[in-house]
Amino acid sequence: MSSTLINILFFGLSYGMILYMTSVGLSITMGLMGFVNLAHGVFAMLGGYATVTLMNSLGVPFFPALLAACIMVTVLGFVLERLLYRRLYGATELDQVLFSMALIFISVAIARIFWGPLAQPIALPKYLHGHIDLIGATIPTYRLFLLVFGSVVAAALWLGFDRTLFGARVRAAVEDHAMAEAVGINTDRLFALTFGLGTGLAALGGGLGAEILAISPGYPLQYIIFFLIVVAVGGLGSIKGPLYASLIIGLADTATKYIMPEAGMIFVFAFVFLLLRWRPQGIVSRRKG
Amino acid sequence: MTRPTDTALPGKGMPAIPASKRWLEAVPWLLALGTYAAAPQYAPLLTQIFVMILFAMSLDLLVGYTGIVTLGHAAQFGTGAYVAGILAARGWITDPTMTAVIAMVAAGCIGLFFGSLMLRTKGLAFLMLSVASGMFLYEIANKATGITGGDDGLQGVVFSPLLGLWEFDFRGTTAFFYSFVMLFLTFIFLRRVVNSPFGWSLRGLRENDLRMSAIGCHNYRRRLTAYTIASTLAGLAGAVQAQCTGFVALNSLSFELSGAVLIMLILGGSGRLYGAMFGVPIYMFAQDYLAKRDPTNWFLWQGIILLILVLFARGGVLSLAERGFHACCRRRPG
Amino acid sequence: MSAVLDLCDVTAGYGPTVIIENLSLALQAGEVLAVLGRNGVGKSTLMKTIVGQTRLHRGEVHLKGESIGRLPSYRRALSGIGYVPQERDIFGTLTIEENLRISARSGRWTVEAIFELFPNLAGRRRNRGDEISGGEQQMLSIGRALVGNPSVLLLDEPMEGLAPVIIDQILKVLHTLRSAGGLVIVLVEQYALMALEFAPRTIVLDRGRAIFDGRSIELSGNPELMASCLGLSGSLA
Amino acid sequence: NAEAVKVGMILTYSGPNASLGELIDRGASLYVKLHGKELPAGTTVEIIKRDDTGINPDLAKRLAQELIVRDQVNILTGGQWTPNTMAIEALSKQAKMPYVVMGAGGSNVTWQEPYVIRTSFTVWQSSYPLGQWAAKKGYKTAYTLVSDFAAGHDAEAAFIKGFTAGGGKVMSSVRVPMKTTDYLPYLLKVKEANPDLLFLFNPGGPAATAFMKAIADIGITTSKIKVIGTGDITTDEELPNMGRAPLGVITVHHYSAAATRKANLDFVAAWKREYGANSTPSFFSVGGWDGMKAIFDAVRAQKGKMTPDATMAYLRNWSNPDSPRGPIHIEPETGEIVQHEYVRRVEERDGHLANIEIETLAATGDPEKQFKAKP
Amino acid sequence: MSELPVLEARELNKAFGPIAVTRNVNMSLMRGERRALIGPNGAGKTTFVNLLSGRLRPTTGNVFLNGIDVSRADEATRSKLGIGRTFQITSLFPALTAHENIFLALAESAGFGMHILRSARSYGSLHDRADELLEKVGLLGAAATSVQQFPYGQQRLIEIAVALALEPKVLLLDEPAAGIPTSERDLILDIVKALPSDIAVLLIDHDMDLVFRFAQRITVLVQGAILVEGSPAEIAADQSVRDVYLGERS
Ligand SMILES: Nc1ncnc2c1ncn2[C@@H]1O[C@H](COP(=O)(O)OP(=O)(O)OP(=O)(O)O)[C@@H](O)[C@H]1O
Ligand SMILES: Nc1ncnc2c1ncn2[C@@H]1O[C@H](COP(=O)(O)OP(=O)(O)OP(=O)(O)O)[C@@H](O)[C@H]1O
Ligand SMILES: [Mg+2]
Ligand SMILES: [Mg+2]
Repeated sequence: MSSTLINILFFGLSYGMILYMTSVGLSITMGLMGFVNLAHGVFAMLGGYATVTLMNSLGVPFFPALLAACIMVTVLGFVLERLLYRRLYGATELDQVLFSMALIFISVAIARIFWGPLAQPIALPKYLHGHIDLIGATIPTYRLFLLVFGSVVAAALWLGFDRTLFGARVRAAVEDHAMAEAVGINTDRLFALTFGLGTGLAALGGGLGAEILAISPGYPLQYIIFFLIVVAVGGLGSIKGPLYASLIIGLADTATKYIMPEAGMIFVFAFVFLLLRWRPQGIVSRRKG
Repeated sequence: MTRPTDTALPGKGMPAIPASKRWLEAVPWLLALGTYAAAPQYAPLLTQIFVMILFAMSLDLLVGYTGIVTLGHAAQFGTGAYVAGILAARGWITDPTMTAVIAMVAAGCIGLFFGSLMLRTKGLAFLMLSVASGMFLYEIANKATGITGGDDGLQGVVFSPLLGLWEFDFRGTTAFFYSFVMLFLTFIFLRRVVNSPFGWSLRGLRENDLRMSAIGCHNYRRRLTAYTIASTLAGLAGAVQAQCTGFVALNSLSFELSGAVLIMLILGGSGRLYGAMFGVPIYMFAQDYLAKRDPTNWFLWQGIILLILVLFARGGVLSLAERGFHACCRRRPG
Repeated sequence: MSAVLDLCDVTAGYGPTVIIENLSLALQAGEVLAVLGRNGVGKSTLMKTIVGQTRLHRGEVHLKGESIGRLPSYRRALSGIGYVPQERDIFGTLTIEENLRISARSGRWTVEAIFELFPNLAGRRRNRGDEISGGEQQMLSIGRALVGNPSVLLLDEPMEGLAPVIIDQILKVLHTLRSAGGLVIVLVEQYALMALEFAPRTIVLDRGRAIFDGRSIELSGNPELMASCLGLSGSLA
Repeated sequence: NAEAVKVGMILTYSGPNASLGELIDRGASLYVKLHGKELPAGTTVEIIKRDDTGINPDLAKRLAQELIVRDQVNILTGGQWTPNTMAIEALSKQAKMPYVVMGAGGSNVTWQEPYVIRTSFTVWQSSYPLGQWAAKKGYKTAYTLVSDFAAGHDAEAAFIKGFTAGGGKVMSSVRVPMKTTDYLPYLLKVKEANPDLLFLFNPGGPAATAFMKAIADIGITTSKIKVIGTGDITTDEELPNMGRAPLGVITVHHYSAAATRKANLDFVAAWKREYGANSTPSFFSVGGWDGMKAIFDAVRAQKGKMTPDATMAYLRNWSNPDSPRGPIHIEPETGEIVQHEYVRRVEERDGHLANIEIETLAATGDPEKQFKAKP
Repeated sequence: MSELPVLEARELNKAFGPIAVTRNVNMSLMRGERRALIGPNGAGKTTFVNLLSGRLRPTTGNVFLNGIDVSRADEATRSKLGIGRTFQITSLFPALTAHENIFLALAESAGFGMHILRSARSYGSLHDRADELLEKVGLLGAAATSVQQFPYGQQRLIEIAVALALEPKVLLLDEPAAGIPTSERDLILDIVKALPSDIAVLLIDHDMDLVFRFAQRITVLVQGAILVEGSPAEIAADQSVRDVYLGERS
């Protein structure tokens, strides 16, 4: 019985960590920068494709491939930010929605042209395969790895954003662009940097999550709801929020699947519904000081 | 001139169409009829466009006028479609107008229910709640295979002839005129609504809801009323859809549909009812054309067109048209 | 002696609209200028033009001999322009402390020094910017400008919403800054009398043009001029 | 006086499910490429493709309507999704338009619809015999885990019927929502129940791979639980993505790319020539191939002068003794396909995993229709 | 028989988390009274107005309007019952014109907000009234300009016009003169003077000149509690008020 509990806890948390890894980039571009970037999944998908292609076609090992993919997508993020995104910083959220949907359409088509309609297989290194048996519980190695890796990323982000003024500057620039400039913040560079970081993280999430959220041209549309839920439940502009949100949703999802498999998705949505009714600004919100 | 004229156009600080140019308002309707006269084989596409315009207009009341951005509007659309469809499939009521009315009531109730749960929140939280509300109904319809047919869709939906006179034929003639008239009636209704004190107060809510409550408006009730009206009309759109295609499937409740209609609305320009009339046809004609030219890669072209529009026609196609229109007006002497 | 802040024949406005026309102005180190005028004549627009938030149609702005008229706003801030906007423009989602920290640059004024100056703020340092009173926001706005340790301080109605005691206190601080640090101060003020008393030099704007530019006593000592420029009746003076 | 025959083909060419549409389209196109010229003199066949973007019956119906009214096609085909197919069928009945279904697997697709035939399969066709087979092999207990959509419900019902009729016992039946990405919690429960058999059904594609990897990760493949299912869970195109996880999994299906029939060897070879050595046809492709062959046969039989009723009369009696999947024919009363099912095991061949046929089951039509027909 | 106060605050308390911002405040406004509320920054003046108008709920204590307890009523209800206010930080409908801003207030207070099918244009008397109010604040010429294009000072005037449109029984003015030149502040006094004499007005401002010319009585709020209350002369002479608020001047 207790091994079941451990299992649920572990699977829930590790699934939550997958949600976190794939969504945290959005909590930066959308939560911090205030850009309704529905195209977040595009960067995650490209990260996944780049990782897979480097591994399968060029034989690059997993971690170097992941790193290279992040760098490539970050660069792409920079370029897109300079060319396109920055034109819409001042636009209404509706225009941003339209813009990011356009990007999704384009990238879906391009991914299909280059990689075909099928999902891309990702061959993880041997040592991340299979499972470890721990006091009667079966623990898939990769999930354990994700749990550790995700914690490290979360800690790094927290140190980088909450403990420095970087995050405060970004929020200031988002809230009042003109005034932020007037106190000496180079908003242009700041946004480019932040956006690059957001896309880089998206790519990382895409590559790491590829095992569970399969990389195919439909990716940006298929998982958009997951990303949005995490950011909404976590709370805009917070760095810790999305982590808590992911873990809570991961746990709740896992527990309902185990306890009431018939319930299906209804319970997950009901759960999110209740969470948001309870705390409309998200779990960690900047609204309530 | 301090008093705005009665028109569907005044959007976010946009000037209205001058009274002398009011005949312009008839153009889209004549255009629609003209297209049909010239190419009756396009009737099915036109019908679907009308349904989507109707749906998008109901959404505009929320998004454009009240400032409520929802990604769950299909919940009401699907409710309307399923209610009409089930009534007909079971053979309980097959008269199109009767089923449409019942579908509207049902969708209005669903809107009232979800709205009352969600409308105390705003922004992203509301957006996600609306997504959840749509998903909710979707999952329920998916599970209730006995009633809805699950994802096989609802079978055997046959409506009796419209007003006892016109059969819904496979060429889609009846469907075309039926959806046209329904759209027209809805438009007239919505136009009245947005120009009424109620409609103005919705714009007030959009602009500054805290101020609205300070001048004595019960924001929540006001929003809920708007939400219920929009839901009712979305239900009508769903019912018309069910009647014109004789089929109802789960996708009428889907997140994708909610997203697509929002995109079409933004594309046309929100906050003036005509936005839907521009956005939907442009989107759907482009989609139809591109998908036929290149069934596998039309997404690419559609994306590129959207991108160009959003970069160069901020605020929707209608904004662009308006800017051009007013530039012309100004240039002309007198 | 070269001017710290020098506006040459400036024409500026919002988009194509021109608000400020052919305005020239040179301010030496330690100089204090009051900008007066009725509602909507372009006082705030003048400030924004120096900060870089309007479109400069024609003319030049020099700061310490360097041309800044075409520089982005943040570069101007970094070269020493501090700005207190009329509508305060506090970052509402940031805490009081964050508001100050992100603006701080090394110099005499530190975040702690601001908290000493405005004890009200110190007690609220972890509150969000939009959770404090109007006057406290005004203090924060002034503090935010000071903490950047500027060489030119632009104050757009900085006393608005402040209690008389606080106003006295701020005026004192400004006095010392001016005499000790050579700070250039441009002050837009609705309390014309107070401004005339504080600033040795005054310009009066009307529809974007300077209709008076000279020593403040010339204005305050001349009720007719006051009345014609500002609509202030002599009795008030 | 050339006879121009128009064929309207509605499949999913875009969106997340484009991969299946592409497999059908490639099968159909391959037939056209290889045999499309074998027509009576003066006859041409034009294929008009339309994209239904996924499960989207309204759009599918409109496209069909336009193909009939605007493009004046002689035959409709495609039919990748059951709901879309059902919507089009209502129209084909109204407009008397022959409709060849190449992909959908829902039982009621061909249920008393006069202008429809199917060249694909039904879920009952494989799941029911699998249940019977498993019971016969002596497995006692089973746990069923299917995706929560119509085909999944069919698979569950069919397997349970076959298995329990043979004396097996079903411990639990769970339906997994389609949007699920994390399968481990469900599998955890399976592991604890420790049945003899885990019967799986999912819509193939990425879901199949994710499922299989999860099964391996949680250690079911190395336990005593035997994983079985229809061919959908180890489709030929997904096998390369699954690593070594599915080794030993038993499935029942009507087609495997690894089959050694001559017709299939030729088919696979032609496929690889056309679409590259890394590409593999699947059961969807063979549905497309046979569907197109049926259409061309009908055109040839009428020398290009197509009338709906003659076309239907021909199609309802159509057969192909030499399909890549073995001999097949259409049941005249129902328009349903009759074909063999094969028991296959996932094994390694030439460094790749493949579905190796180990047993051939008797040819049947759709078992569900037979149950329904006998009240 | 003493007259009932129009608006009365009894033992009002408000705390934001650990910080008590309003402490045991009692205040009665009589019909037609002209009262000023002054105090240092952060004393809790705006919070007090928010408690009266219903934007904030008191932690404890009650608000009575014409003897009826409205403590549980929300802002909109209180507005309908006759409490009108302006905001220290301008709060208007930025994209709407000045005329529309005022019309909205008129329509709401007249209870037309739920009229769904009649054209707003047809409410002729409301439009006339809106123009009248604009005239009063001297902005009729710019009635069709969206308010975001007005200079700050004029937005403040529209803010007042919107409050007046509600025809309140009690008018709460939170620093209405902010951003308006000294020379034009008389306009605000004129507007208040022109109000029907039975309307009670509570004014907050830091401009002592304005306050002393306006008020019959002045309440001084310090750190959330009432320090003194009295006539302008008494307040001007009070040493404690000088110490915490007025300073050397005036
Ligand atoms: N963002 C803007 N876009 C267009 N016009 C503007 C904008 N801001 C101000 N204006 C116009 O510019 C003119 C000058 O405005 P400005 O704010 O500089 O006046 P001001 O002298 O500061 O007035 P106040 O005393 O009210 O603060 C006004 O006519 C105003 O309508
Ligand atoms: N939402 C809030 N959360 C926490 N503290 C708040 C909040 N709102 C106000 N305060 C604090 O309550 C105190 C009183 O604020 P209030 O706005 O009522 O002051 P005020 O008297 O109007 O001051 P001013 O003259 O500066 O406008 C201030 O110290 C402020 O920081
Ligand atoms: Mg100003
Ligand atoms: Mg205040």
